[in-house]
Amino acid sequence: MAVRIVFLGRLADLAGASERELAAPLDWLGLLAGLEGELASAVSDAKVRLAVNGALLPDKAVLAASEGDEVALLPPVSGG
Amino acid sequence: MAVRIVFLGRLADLAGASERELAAPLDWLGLLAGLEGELASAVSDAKVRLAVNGALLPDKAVLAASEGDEVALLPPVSGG
Amino acid sequence: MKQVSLLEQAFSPGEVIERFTASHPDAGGIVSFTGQVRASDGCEALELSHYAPLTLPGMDALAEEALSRWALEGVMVLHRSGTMLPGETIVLVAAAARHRRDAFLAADFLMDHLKSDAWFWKREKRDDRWHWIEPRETDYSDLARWK
Amino acid sequence: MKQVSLLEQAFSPGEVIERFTASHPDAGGIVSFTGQVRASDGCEALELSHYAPLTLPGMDALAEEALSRWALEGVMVLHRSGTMLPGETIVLVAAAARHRRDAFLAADFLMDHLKSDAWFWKREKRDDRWHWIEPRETDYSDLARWK
Repeated sequence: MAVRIVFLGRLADLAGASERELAAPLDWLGLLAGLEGELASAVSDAKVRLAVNGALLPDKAVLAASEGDEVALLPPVSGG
Repeated sequence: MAVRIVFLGRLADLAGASERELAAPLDWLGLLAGLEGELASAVSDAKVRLAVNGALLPDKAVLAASEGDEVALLPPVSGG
Repeated sequence: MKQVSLLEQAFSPGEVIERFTASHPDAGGIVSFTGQVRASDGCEALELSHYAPLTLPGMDALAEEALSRWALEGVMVLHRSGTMLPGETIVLVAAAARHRRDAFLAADFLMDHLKSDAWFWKREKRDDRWHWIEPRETDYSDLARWK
Repeated sequence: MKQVSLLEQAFSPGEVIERFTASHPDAGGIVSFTGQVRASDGCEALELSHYAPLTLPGMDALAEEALSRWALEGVMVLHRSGTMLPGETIVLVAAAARHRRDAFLAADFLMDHLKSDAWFWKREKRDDRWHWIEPRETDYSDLARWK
């Protein structure tokens, strides 16, 4: 198993898929290193939030994902 | 013919009817004089407005109704 | 589009809102307010009287003012008169706009004016006796927000 | 009463508002907001995606906050996801209250939060190409009113 990365909104377009997997364990720098240039740059935008297994992280730097975890990358929202 | 007086809201209760007639010509003091005590007192309340033939009067004192005119006595409203 | 009516019969607010919404396909947002006779409250019936030469023209002028103050695609003002039972709709206003804030403000404005600045007189039957209803203090202060 | 749903299929706002209204007989007033895909605008389709672990729980928390901030008899928050065509309803919120100001404020609050503070991502198809939509500046300033 690995860490499942879920891309939302325009990040899914940049990733070319709504999900992919990266090797565990995974921290914030490891996540960025695992993504290609334009996508890594978009993900590193301060407005992108992270959720691990459905719980929002207060700070991306505290990311510490293990095997089987789901990490969602959440760009600015727009509903209604 | 005479002047038709239309009572709205609680004034209709006090008058015992929604309409009555008073002799023309009719001014504000004549109108009050033509109504019985409790009704005259209610009508003279500053919050009661007057309309002649569907047009509001800016000031009750300017009332000058002729034969065939309709004078409406309009207490404070409450809708919705 | 402007729709202003004084109705003598009970009507179904959802159907009217559905038609209003469907007839404004260019509006991004529709706000509606429905006022109804409360079921629990001891109110057995509500009666709204009006004065024909003033009431509908006044409602129409109010709708026109809403259209002139906000960027609306359409506005609707329906008001019952006569005797209503608990659960019946008393008033229905709706505003359709490209942007939701205009629609919210217009519906709010219309209701504040219908409550205490339109030609209606309202009384309630309680314990088999009729009681005239005056606007609440907050109705007057709500109205003053638009001056 | 609280009703919060994420819907995959088109629905008719009038019917839903009618049921909501009828199920709150003690509310004097019901405010609803319906957001729909505009017909004229060059938008061929709208797509709303969401993130299941966050979206519905977030909508539910929002409805709870509205219930705690205003004196409401009930609140409803319905939001579509998936692909919508012009004329289809995107969002429907409603608030039922004894006094109309509570219902207006709650509906306004719910919409401001759904627009720019709920877990949805929106894109529009124009000229056969998809474009991501970000909230407008006014959406953020509208949201800031409630802090």
